[in-house]
Amino acid sequence: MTDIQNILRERAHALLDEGKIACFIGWGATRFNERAMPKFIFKAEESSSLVYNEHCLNTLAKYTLDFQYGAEKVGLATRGCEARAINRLIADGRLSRDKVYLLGIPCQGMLEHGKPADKCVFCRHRNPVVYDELLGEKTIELQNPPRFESVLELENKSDTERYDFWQKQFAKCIRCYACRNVCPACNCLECYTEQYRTGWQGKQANTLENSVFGFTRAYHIGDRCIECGECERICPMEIPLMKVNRKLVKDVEELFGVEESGLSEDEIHALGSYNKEDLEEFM
Amino acid sequence: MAITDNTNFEPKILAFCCNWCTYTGADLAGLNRMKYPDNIRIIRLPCSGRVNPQFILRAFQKGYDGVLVCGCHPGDCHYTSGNYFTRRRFLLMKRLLEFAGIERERFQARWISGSEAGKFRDTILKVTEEIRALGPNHRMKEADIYD
Amino acid sequence: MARAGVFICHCGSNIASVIDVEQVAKSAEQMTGVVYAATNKYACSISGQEMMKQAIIDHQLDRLVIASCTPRMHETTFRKMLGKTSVNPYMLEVANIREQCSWVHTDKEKATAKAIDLVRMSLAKVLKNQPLFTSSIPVCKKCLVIGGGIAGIQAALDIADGGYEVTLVEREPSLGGKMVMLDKTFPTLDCSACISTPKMAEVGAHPRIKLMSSCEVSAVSGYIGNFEVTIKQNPRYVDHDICTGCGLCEEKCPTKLKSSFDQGLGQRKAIYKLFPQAVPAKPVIDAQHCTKLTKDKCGVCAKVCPLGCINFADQESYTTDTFGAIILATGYQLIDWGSHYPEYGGGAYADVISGLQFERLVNASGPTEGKIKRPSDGAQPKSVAIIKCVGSRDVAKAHGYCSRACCMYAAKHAHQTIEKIAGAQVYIFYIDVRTPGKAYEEFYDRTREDGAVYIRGRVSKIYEENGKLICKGEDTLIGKQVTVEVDLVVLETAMEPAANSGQTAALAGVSADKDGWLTEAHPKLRPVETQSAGVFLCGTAQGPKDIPDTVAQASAAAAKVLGLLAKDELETSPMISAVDTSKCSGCRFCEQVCPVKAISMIDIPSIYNGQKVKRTVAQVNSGLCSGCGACSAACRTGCIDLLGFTNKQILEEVDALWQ
Amino acid sequence: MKYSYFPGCSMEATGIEYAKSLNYVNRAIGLDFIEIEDWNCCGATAGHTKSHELGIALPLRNLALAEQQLPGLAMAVPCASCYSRMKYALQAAHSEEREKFSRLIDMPVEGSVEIVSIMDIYSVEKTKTAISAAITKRLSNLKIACYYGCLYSRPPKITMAHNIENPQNMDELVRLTGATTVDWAYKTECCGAGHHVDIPQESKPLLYRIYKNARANGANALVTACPMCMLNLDMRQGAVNKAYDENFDLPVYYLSEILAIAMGATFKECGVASHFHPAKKLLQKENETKEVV
Repeated sequence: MTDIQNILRERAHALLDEGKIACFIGWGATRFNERAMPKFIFKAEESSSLVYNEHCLNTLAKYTLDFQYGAEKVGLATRGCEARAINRLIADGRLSRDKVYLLGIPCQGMLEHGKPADKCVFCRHRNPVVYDELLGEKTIELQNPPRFESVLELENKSDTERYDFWQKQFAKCIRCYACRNVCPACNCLECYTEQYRTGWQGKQANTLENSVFGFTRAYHIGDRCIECGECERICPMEIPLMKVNRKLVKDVEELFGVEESGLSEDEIHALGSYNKEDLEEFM
Repeated sequence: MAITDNTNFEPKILAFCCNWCTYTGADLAGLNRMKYPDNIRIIRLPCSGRVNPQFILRAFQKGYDGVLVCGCHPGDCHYTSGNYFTRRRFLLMKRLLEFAGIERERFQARWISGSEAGKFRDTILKVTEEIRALGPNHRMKEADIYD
Repeated sequence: MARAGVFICHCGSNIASVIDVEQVAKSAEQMTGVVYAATNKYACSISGQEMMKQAIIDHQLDRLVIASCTPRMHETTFRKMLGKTSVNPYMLEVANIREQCSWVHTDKEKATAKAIDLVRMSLAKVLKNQPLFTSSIPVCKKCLVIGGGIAGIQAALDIADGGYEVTLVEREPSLGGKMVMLDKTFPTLDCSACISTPKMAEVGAHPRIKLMSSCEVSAVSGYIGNFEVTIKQNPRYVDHDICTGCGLCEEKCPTKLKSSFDQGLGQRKAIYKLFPQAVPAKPVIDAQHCTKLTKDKCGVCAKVCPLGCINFADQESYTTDTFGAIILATGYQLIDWGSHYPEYGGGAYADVISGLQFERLVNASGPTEGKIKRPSDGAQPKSVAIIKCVGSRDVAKAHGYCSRACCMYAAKHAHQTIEKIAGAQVYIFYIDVRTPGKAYEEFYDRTREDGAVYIRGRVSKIYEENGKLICKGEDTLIGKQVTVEVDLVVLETAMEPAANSGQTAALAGVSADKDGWLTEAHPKLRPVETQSAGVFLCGTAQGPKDIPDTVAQASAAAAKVLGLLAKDELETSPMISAVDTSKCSGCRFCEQVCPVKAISMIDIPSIYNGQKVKRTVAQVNSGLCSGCGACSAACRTGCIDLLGFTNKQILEEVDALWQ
Repeated sequence: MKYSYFPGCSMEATGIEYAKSLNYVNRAIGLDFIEIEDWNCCGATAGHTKSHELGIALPLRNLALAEQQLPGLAMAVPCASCYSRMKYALQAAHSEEREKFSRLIDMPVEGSVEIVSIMDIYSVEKTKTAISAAITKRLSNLKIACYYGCLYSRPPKITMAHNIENPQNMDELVRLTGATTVDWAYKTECCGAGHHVDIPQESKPLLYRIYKNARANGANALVTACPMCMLNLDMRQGAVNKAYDENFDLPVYYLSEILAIAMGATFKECGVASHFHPAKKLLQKENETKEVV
């Protein structure tokens, strides 16, 4: 990892120095050893403050949106999750590929509280699926991590148990919208929750409105979720949001054969297309 | 959660019907003087493709005991492809609702053409009976959740 | 504050016998936003309408709920009525308390309660209605006809005679299509060329028809009344503006080729007119076979041309024009039977020919001057087998559909054979004989009386033995295998959509069915319209048919176009989608689900962090939008909305009973 | 090259000439057919007309044996009837019926064996070259109508044959011997072998039309690769001549016999000596033609 850290600093330095990018987004140290944070490098000489270690939990891609209208490119440390997020943003028309310069990093998985991070143990793309240059050798991908195990577990319960499970979870929600703000698929200019004129739903933080928000958000991203796990990681109330996201990912795969999202920048997501031979259960 | 006696329970069911097929089918049922339960309330829309799945959540939230989405048979859409998108949306939404703990009978989708008055009546009969048997919905319902 | 009026119709006793209409009116009066509620015996009658109009004046109503029969019945009536009042016609909702209440329920109390609910829902919606205004789009008074067969010719003539400009685009170097290849037409046996070539000439000379031969449509944009069409002119290598069609070049050209017009049975030159009566009556060069163009040798045509029309450097060129309407008359082709029927020799036997080849053989201006001769040795066949449904009604082999015209032209071929060859024996293998048409059955009867032997069954194998063609098949009426020895076999092959017709139609937003036939808007009630407003179809592009049906359909399409072009402006429905660009993220979801390609992306100026930027958002083409609302249901933000059925209106309708 | 080998019942009885000549050709070109141990009836005719289960289970057991004993080898099936049954079994092994049949035969079966006919095997480019090299005589007087029979191509959904009406691979092999092959119409039509015992009046016309068309197209002999067709065409030619007052003189050979003869085999070595219809004379004429250097 120190190798990658060194190359990362070197390349960020060179790219900034050559004026190829206006800013480089990577990770920097915090005052805690076991934490790293997003770091924005604007000057070549600051590149030495970049770090890359097993604590780089944040998926950085969504920050590129801040630079989408800039005259120059932005550099991005790009692991599997960042790469798919970039594809997501491009496919959703929010970003143009020529606005980003991607330094690909094969990832070994990160640690969270001393254990392999939840968002990494089910990861199927440790290597970036898109990049401009790749730092280091490609790593071996996890073979069929049991992504849907927890979904299956809940699916097999009774609907009363499922209902109670979610009501209990959403009772905790404080409607901080951190999940939405961090999500690369939640990239709408203005979220439906803010549309007070239409009044899609109430703003009160009560169990009902919270769960309506939770399920609506899940539906909105269901066919476009890149499974970066940021929503769940960031949730201050520890709501297992990936369980419902993965439920939809699983259904999209089973119903429409679209296995994963964010693998290419011109993909059409499952609900934006159809097949005349789709499953017919409404006859 | 209140426990209710189902015997005198009259469910309220909301149906979203497309103008060109199912709404026409419902009109034909009327024209033929077919009889079906009065529990259904229909919202007319141009196409089943107009039905935003969020409308379904809203209906449960407000108090409907069941929701039905109806459109033209695949291939018969007045706008050629609307119901193909409907099918995808609701295949997914139906599973999500079940995952959220809403009983599967509470949300249903059906293709009913403008000539299938009998099918319209039979669908309403069946759905009404299924939901009557389930009892009133309390899940995700505004009036029943107070915290 | 809204001032809604609620009117409950008795519909005689249709509603009032089940629903307590007075009770409904009383309840409605109490509802928020309602300033007046009343009942009426027949709301749709003149007196009913007058009563409502008066109430609008008396109570300064700004919107209406009319609880009556289905909106599919009288919504338009009531909108027209509102057009004569101060209330916008779209500030109206109709509660369906007849078809969906009084006629389907018997319990008066429950039905009345439901009717009140339905009024409440409609009221909730109408309170969120916004006035909508129809807009108008100008109509370009020109029509594009794609395809110069008999369908395209007929449609073009009808429209041009009606007084409007027509551009007729034909891929081949001449008008005529398939009909002009035929010898006689059933059941009257009039000469096909004799009745079609005058029409071709008429097109060529018509002051309001611009004929573009050797042309193809390469792009279509725009919408009804205003289609922008790009037409590709394929190189002809002959300047048709100067050429007089003297024919010297054709005479001197040394390269002889099989004539496609004669279905490979006759010959033509590398510089050629498709056939003698071609329109335009001027030659083109076949670039694939001209030795000047392929090997830079010869050039005789250029030397002999007295006017210097030959231009070997001719290139394809493009022109763009605007049209108010488009007619697709792209026609058909015959199935490549050889690749589907190896058991018929797959093309290895020269004397197994298609029906269209037979037409050329029997045609007086064909390669044999109308004498029926075997292609293999030029001998006169004494016995002929005609096999129907080759490629039709045969899903295992090719197509499941019936090609419709074959039963009749098989009978015609039998008749012609018997007439031209004394003592000829004709066998016709058939599945069914279908003769639905004026004087068709009589023609079939006559053919049988002529002596044609009809054998009900398919042919399983054709092979050559001792110079004869042996057809093995089954006579299903007696349940026996039959074998006939003949000199000539005519396969009545299936019609297929013309090559690339699907692509051309797709340019105009018209789809094709599983077999490739172009899809009409409604199979019964809108047979010549398509899902794309302003685009019409006719002839075999829409499905197999014979000449009378094709011509009738062409005239029908022309009538539709004349009706459209007669208008100076088109009124568009205001119930279409609209984008709130301030919220649109440009994710293209709406574009992906739009069935009529009405949504496109546009860059608009915007401010981001104090900086002027260009932002991509969706825009709706009001001419194309059909108002289905698929985009609206797809939009996560809710920034694209269907006017008349907005998210807000629908949510209010959902909420209405639970306030 | 090696193949697992399912001889089937004909090869040791009515089709002994086929077995002999195959053996001769295989030795000459270095092909190795390894017989499956404990093989059983392929289920043809009697089996599959009685019961679908029996008709599949019998050949499937042979497939399972081949998978077990000789994994990875394609299975050579010289008899067209066996070939057809094996193809049916293979299809069943790839369908949802696999488990049911696996239970019936009490053996695991994957359906991993490729089923190949003698034509398939000899048409492999390398093998074809070897055959060419081993041929020492040119049988240029032979004008052969290649008779493929019905079961190698039909039903196409089972056999996956590409060219049902006018197959060419046997013709190509026969032409290696210097013989000419004729274009004719009855390559894949039924010869009626299955019904010659119970309804001869329906089967005779089937044979008759084959001889007739072969002769009409100039053939002086027939070649086949199916022991059933061979038996039928060879043994009943006299009866057909009698019934139709004809004088067909069309000796019938196995494909492998023709190849073996061209490679220098004696009549005894390859089985031509034991045909019903006199078959030696035509070849003796051939033997007079000079040897190739």
